Amino acid sequence: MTATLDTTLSLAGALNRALADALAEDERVLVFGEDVGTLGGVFRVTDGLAARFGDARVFDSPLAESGIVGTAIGMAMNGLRPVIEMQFDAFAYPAFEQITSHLAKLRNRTKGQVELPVVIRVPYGGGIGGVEHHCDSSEVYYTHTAGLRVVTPATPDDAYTLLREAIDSPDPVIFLEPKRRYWEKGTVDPQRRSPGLDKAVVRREGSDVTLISYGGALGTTLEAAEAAAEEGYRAEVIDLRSLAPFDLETVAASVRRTGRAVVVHEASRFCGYGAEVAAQLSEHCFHYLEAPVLRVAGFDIPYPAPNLEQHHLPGVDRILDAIERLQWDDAAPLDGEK
Amino acid sequence: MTATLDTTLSLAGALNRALADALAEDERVLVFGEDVGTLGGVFRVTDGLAARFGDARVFDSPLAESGIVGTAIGMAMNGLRPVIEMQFDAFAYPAFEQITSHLAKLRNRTKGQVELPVVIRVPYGGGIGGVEHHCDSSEVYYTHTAGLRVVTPATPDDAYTLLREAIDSPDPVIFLEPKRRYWEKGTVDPQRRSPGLDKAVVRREGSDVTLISYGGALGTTLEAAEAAAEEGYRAEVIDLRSLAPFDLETVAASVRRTGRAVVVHEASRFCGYGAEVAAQLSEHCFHYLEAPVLRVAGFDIPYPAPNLEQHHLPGVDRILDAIERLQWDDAAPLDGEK
Amino acid sequence: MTTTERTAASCFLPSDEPLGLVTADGTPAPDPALAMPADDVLLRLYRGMVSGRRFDTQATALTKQGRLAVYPSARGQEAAEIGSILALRPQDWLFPTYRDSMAVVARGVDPVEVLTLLRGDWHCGYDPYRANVAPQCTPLATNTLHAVGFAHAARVKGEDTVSLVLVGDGATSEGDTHEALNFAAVWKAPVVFLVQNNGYAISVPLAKQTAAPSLAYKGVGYGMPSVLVDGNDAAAVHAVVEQAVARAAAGEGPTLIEAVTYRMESHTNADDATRYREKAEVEQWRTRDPISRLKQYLTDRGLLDDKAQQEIDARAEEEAAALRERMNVDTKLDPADLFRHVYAEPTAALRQQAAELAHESTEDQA
Amino acid sequence: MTTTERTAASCFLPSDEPLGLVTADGTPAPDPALAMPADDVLLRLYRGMVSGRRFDTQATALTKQGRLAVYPSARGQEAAEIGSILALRPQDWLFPTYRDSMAVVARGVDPVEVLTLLRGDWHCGYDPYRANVAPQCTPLATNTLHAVGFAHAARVKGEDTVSLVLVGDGATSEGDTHEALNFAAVWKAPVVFLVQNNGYAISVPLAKQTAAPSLAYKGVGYGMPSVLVDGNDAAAVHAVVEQAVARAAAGEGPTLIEAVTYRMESHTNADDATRYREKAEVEQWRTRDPISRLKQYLTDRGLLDDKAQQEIDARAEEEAAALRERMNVDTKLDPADLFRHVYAEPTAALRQQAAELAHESTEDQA
Ligand SMILES: Cc1ncc(C[n+]2csc(CCOP(=O)(O)OP(=O)(O)O)c2C)c(N)n1
Ligand SMILES: Cc1ncc(C[n+]2csc(CCOP(=O)(O)OP(=O)(O)O)c2C)c(N)n1
Ligand SMILES: [Mg+2]
Ligand SMILES: [Mg+2]
Repeated sequence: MTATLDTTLSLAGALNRALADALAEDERVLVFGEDVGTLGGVFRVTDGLAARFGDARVFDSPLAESGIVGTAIGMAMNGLRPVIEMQFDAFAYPAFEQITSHLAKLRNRTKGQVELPVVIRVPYGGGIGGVEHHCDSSEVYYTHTAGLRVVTPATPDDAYTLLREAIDSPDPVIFLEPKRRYWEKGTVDPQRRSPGLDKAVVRREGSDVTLISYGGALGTTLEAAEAAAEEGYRAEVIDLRSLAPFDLETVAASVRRTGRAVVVHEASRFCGYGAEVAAQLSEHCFHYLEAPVLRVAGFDIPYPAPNLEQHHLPGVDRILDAIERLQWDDAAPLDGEK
Repeated sequence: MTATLDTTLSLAGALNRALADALAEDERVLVFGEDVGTLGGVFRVTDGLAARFGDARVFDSPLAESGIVGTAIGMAMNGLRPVIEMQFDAFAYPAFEQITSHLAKLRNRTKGQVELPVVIRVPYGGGIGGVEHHCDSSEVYYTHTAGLRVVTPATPDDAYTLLREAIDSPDPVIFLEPKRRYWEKGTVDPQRRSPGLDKAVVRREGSDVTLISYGGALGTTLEAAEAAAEEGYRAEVIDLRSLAPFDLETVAASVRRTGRAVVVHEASRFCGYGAEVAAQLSEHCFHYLEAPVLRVAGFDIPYPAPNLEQHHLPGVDRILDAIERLQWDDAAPLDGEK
Repeated sequence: MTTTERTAASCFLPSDEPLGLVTADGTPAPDPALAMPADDVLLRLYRGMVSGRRFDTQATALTKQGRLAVYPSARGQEAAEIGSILALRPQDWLFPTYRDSMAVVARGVDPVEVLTLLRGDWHCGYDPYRANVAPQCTPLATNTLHAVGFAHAARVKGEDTVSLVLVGDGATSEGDTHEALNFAAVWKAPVVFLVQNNGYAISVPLAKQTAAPSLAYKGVGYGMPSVLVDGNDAAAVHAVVEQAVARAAAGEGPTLIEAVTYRMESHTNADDATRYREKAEVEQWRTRDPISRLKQYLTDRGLLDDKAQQEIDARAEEEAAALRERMNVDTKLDPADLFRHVYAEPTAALRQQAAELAHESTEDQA
Repeated sequence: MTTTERTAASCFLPSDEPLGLVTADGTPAPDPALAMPADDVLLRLYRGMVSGRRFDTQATALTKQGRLAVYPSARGQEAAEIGSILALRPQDWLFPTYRDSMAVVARGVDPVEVLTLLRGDWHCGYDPYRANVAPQCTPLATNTLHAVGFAHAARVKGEDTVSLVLVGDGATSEGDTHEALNFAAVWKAPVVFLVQNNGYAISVPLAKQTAAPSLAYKGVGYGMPSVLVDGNDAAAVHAVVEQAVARAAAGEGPTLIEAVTYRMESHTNADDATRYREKAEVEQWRTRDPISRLKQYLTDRGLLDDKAQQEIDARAEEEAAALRERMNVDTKLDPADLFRHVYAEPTAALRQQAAELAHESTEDQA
């Protein structure tokens, strides 16, 4: 049973729909992890699936993340397509060896003979008042690991489409779900053709500056673009969707037009994803850049306690500040200030 | 017993000496891990230490990396200064949760009340014909994690000094040992005052281009600088030593002088350490740069088999190529080529 | 460090049925293997449980008032929480989880400091070295290794310190629990592992967590003596933990204890346990309440009368009132703290980031 | 999936002494719990061990000639390596480690393909789906989880496949082993865990790895039947594994087997075992050699005569000669392969990098 056209769903609801449709259409798909069965997940993303598809296909495993990823690898070797959940970002770390040494590498190790179509769903990032270890933006640990695809939806529509495509992908996918956007609603069209699992999209057009973001920070970036418009800056906003691979083409095309770029993400700046974007743009758009590519990111600190997180997370003001620092008139160059 | 002045030692020998001196001078230091006791480590870095200091202070633990890091954390909480070994880079991954969620964060979590002076020694990188999982350059997993110091020596002298300073540091230190340089010899002066645990040093002076490297790739970078000189480029070579924190001051000072920079490392390029260096230089030296900061790095692939690794590792030619691509005359800009 | 000898497995195996000293209805059930705690200890256990439950109720109430972000209740687990803590000596260390606020308070940490994490002000609100309590641990099972390392360090330094580490039934499935049990056994570290088997890991029942007859059976695989105890019997928990602490202190190594108990509330206030378990099951456990059974026993023994009971209740009520009042205050946090405790000294980049944030705040105020 | 019932621990415990069928000097030692394999199986075991050892010697020799980068010998472990493999059915899967080249060859994979990893040409040289053998696993204990997942998937798909996973004594200390045993037990997955306890993890003796009387004691903690077997007795290993495979195939769940054996050589050719163990210990184990004991038994039973022995030796020698010759060839690798198997389709960045490398090679040749 496929969903009808153009339903309004929350991002979590869209993920739930995607899982249901994948389970219905492909016998090889199975869903397991901690509390994803009877409870339907702590964020209710798997709500109702165990009841509908039975506990052979949607079930609770023992509480061990390396175990979950490691057994998913074995299942995928044997022809299944497991979609597993790590309950929160930091709780995927016990599985790091299975992810980096096996999930990412097994195709390569066997010259393509073993394929691992595993999707690891990771509710990630902050902004929901979560306590320590529940708010990490862990994307770089995965994007730096060759062999993994890393994607993150920022809208309900993309949540549906990207998750379906991730499940269909022959490659292992780290599927990062921005927790703070779980409850945001939007129109979902399950029949929509996607631009592709590895494509960025322009969410707002503009000619003065390109704002590049993804996941939980995209909404804030769009707000900032709106606010910037009031101050006279026409900002283009790109939603990366796919972090690995990186869609250089779409991003560079925009930056060559605007000549200015700001990358926005929640993860710590140092060796964060923005570094790669800035490095690639600096390399590939050098002569088009009117100002350095700036990064608006989390500080280089452990994710703070709930009552301090608003200081850590990139907000509209911080993005506007960065836009203003992009050497619009012949102000003193940034690097002279240091 | 402190070592005499100016001894010639291999890099592994210098590490051994540093451990011995630290054990001799500080009762709180202890060394443990897999095969570090009786055997003296698979690279002989802990050779003779168990015999000299007894197996209460230098010993083999059960074979479990999370266990090694987790118990080291407990020991450090109780006033000891454990120096532990992960036998090879990829075998630190089982300990990833203990490293990121506890070792890196416990000081922060307790507002500075708990200090974790733990040193994790990790023989890292390729170039020794090792089989899969024995050659990863895993630095970014650690440098992106706030709360960790990450250092890597490239010479025997630094191996001694950095390890002593790492052991003395009140912060947890990931100490990356470039395997391929273990057997290279150099003069070690245990009394030498170091520039500091977090300082980069200029290894070769030059005015045309700054080559930035560290660890196993530094030697290759120095060779490339030599070769470049024959082609008329005077290359300055910086050895970062400390990857986290990054010594922007030293690097930026050089790049502002030369106007050109190439970062060289073995790790995969995508979201590799070079991205951060390039991003920071692009930001802080924008108006001084005559050409984009280029990265010479490993490909975005799992570390290859021994008989293919020479294609993967940045070699002298690849570094020279990058230097030549730095828009010396008014050649077509790089980003136009794409 | 140790040598392996063939020892009959029976040396390590727990009893078939959980050990106990007081039955669910308060009747004494003497056990030759277990000494009934002294009367004053029993009274302290009782007082501790009453205070503990009152604290727990108060904390749950604070979530409803928005004073706490979240609270994982330990209601129903008072015997395990308090029974184990009171068996510790002052110099011993506790390695608790998020579930064990009650135990941490019983150990002497200011309840407001304990709740700092859950009110969202900072990650850990107390100084671990003041009451010998490690920060409450959220990543499951990771604290087991810290406890082992800490205890081993004590031995290396020649100090008489025992670590008590608390974990849940779910956490026993994690690799870290295994590694910790093994390291402790091989090193003969002075550690007591107390598994509070409260039947669930969030929504997942024990039957999906293990196929073994008891979690305590795991000890055998490490050559570690194991004990299965009625986790709702404070006297028995106290006796068992006290024995294990004594063994550890005497250099005889670690012990694994499984305390069979029940989580009466949802996983946290944010959870809804009716989604995954039957009311009847909860009701069934209500009849095995740890507090009422000890009350009955003490009353029958003439150790507790109405007056004493009133005093105990009043004191618990006072503590709760004081906590309520102290929590009813808006705290003022200093954002500059974000950068102060990442390293011993802030790096240049962190100083820079702190300056940027300070600048933003000034702008906001302007 | 399963429910926990109280079952006496004894149902899961291994025997106090390792099970065996043939003593070290070749004498039969019938065991009521264990059926002696049929004569033809015994002969196949014997032939397999002779070939296996010859392969092993050849591989070590190839390291000296620089044809192999490194080789971890399984000399001394032939009974466990061959005994277990011959107990598998064609549809079953093997999850081996770096130590188990001999077993992989016995399973039918071309020895040259097996040695591709160790000659440094590629990570895994064979197609896992051809002989149902997963890639040899280097990160310790991680293969246990793959075996469990694979086996569980077979049940989900209604296929009759059993996973046999091999690990060493050292690997049992890793968290993954624990998680795998637990998942397998809870899911009743058709898996056989065979721990080859060869006394050492590189230089670390078993006594520093565990304080338990036997590694097989761990099964109890998972509610999993455990077997302790003489790992140098091929007949006994075969019988025990065959039983466990049958149990698994019958839906009765996993079994944990500890095979007590000894690593006669250094950890690899790069290691020097004299640094950490006594010659006397090695000599002692030489008297328990798996091949000579079965030879004695077969000869005594009249199943093996000089002629048969000569044929067996000749065949092993031929295999080794063929391997030597085929390994004595310089392989030509295509650097473009570096980029071909990272994803199903190379990404734009990888295509770019492949082009750069191709360009470099052209320049080199110019
Ligand atoms: C490594 C890790 N994985 C997952 C979680 C998320 N989580 C928090 S509590 C919990 C259940 C724990 O159950 P149990 O160990 O029985 O303790 P209880 O909550 O019952 O006291 C889970 C899955 C976590 N905190 N850490
Ligand atoms: C996760 C991990 N840690 C460390 C190593 C390095 N290492 C390779 S073999 C070995 C010893 C393994 O001993 P055991 O499990 O007994 O197997 P054996 O080599 O004796 O067959 C070690 C420590 C590894 N391969 N993987
Ligand atoms: Mg529980
Ligand atoms: Mg071994």
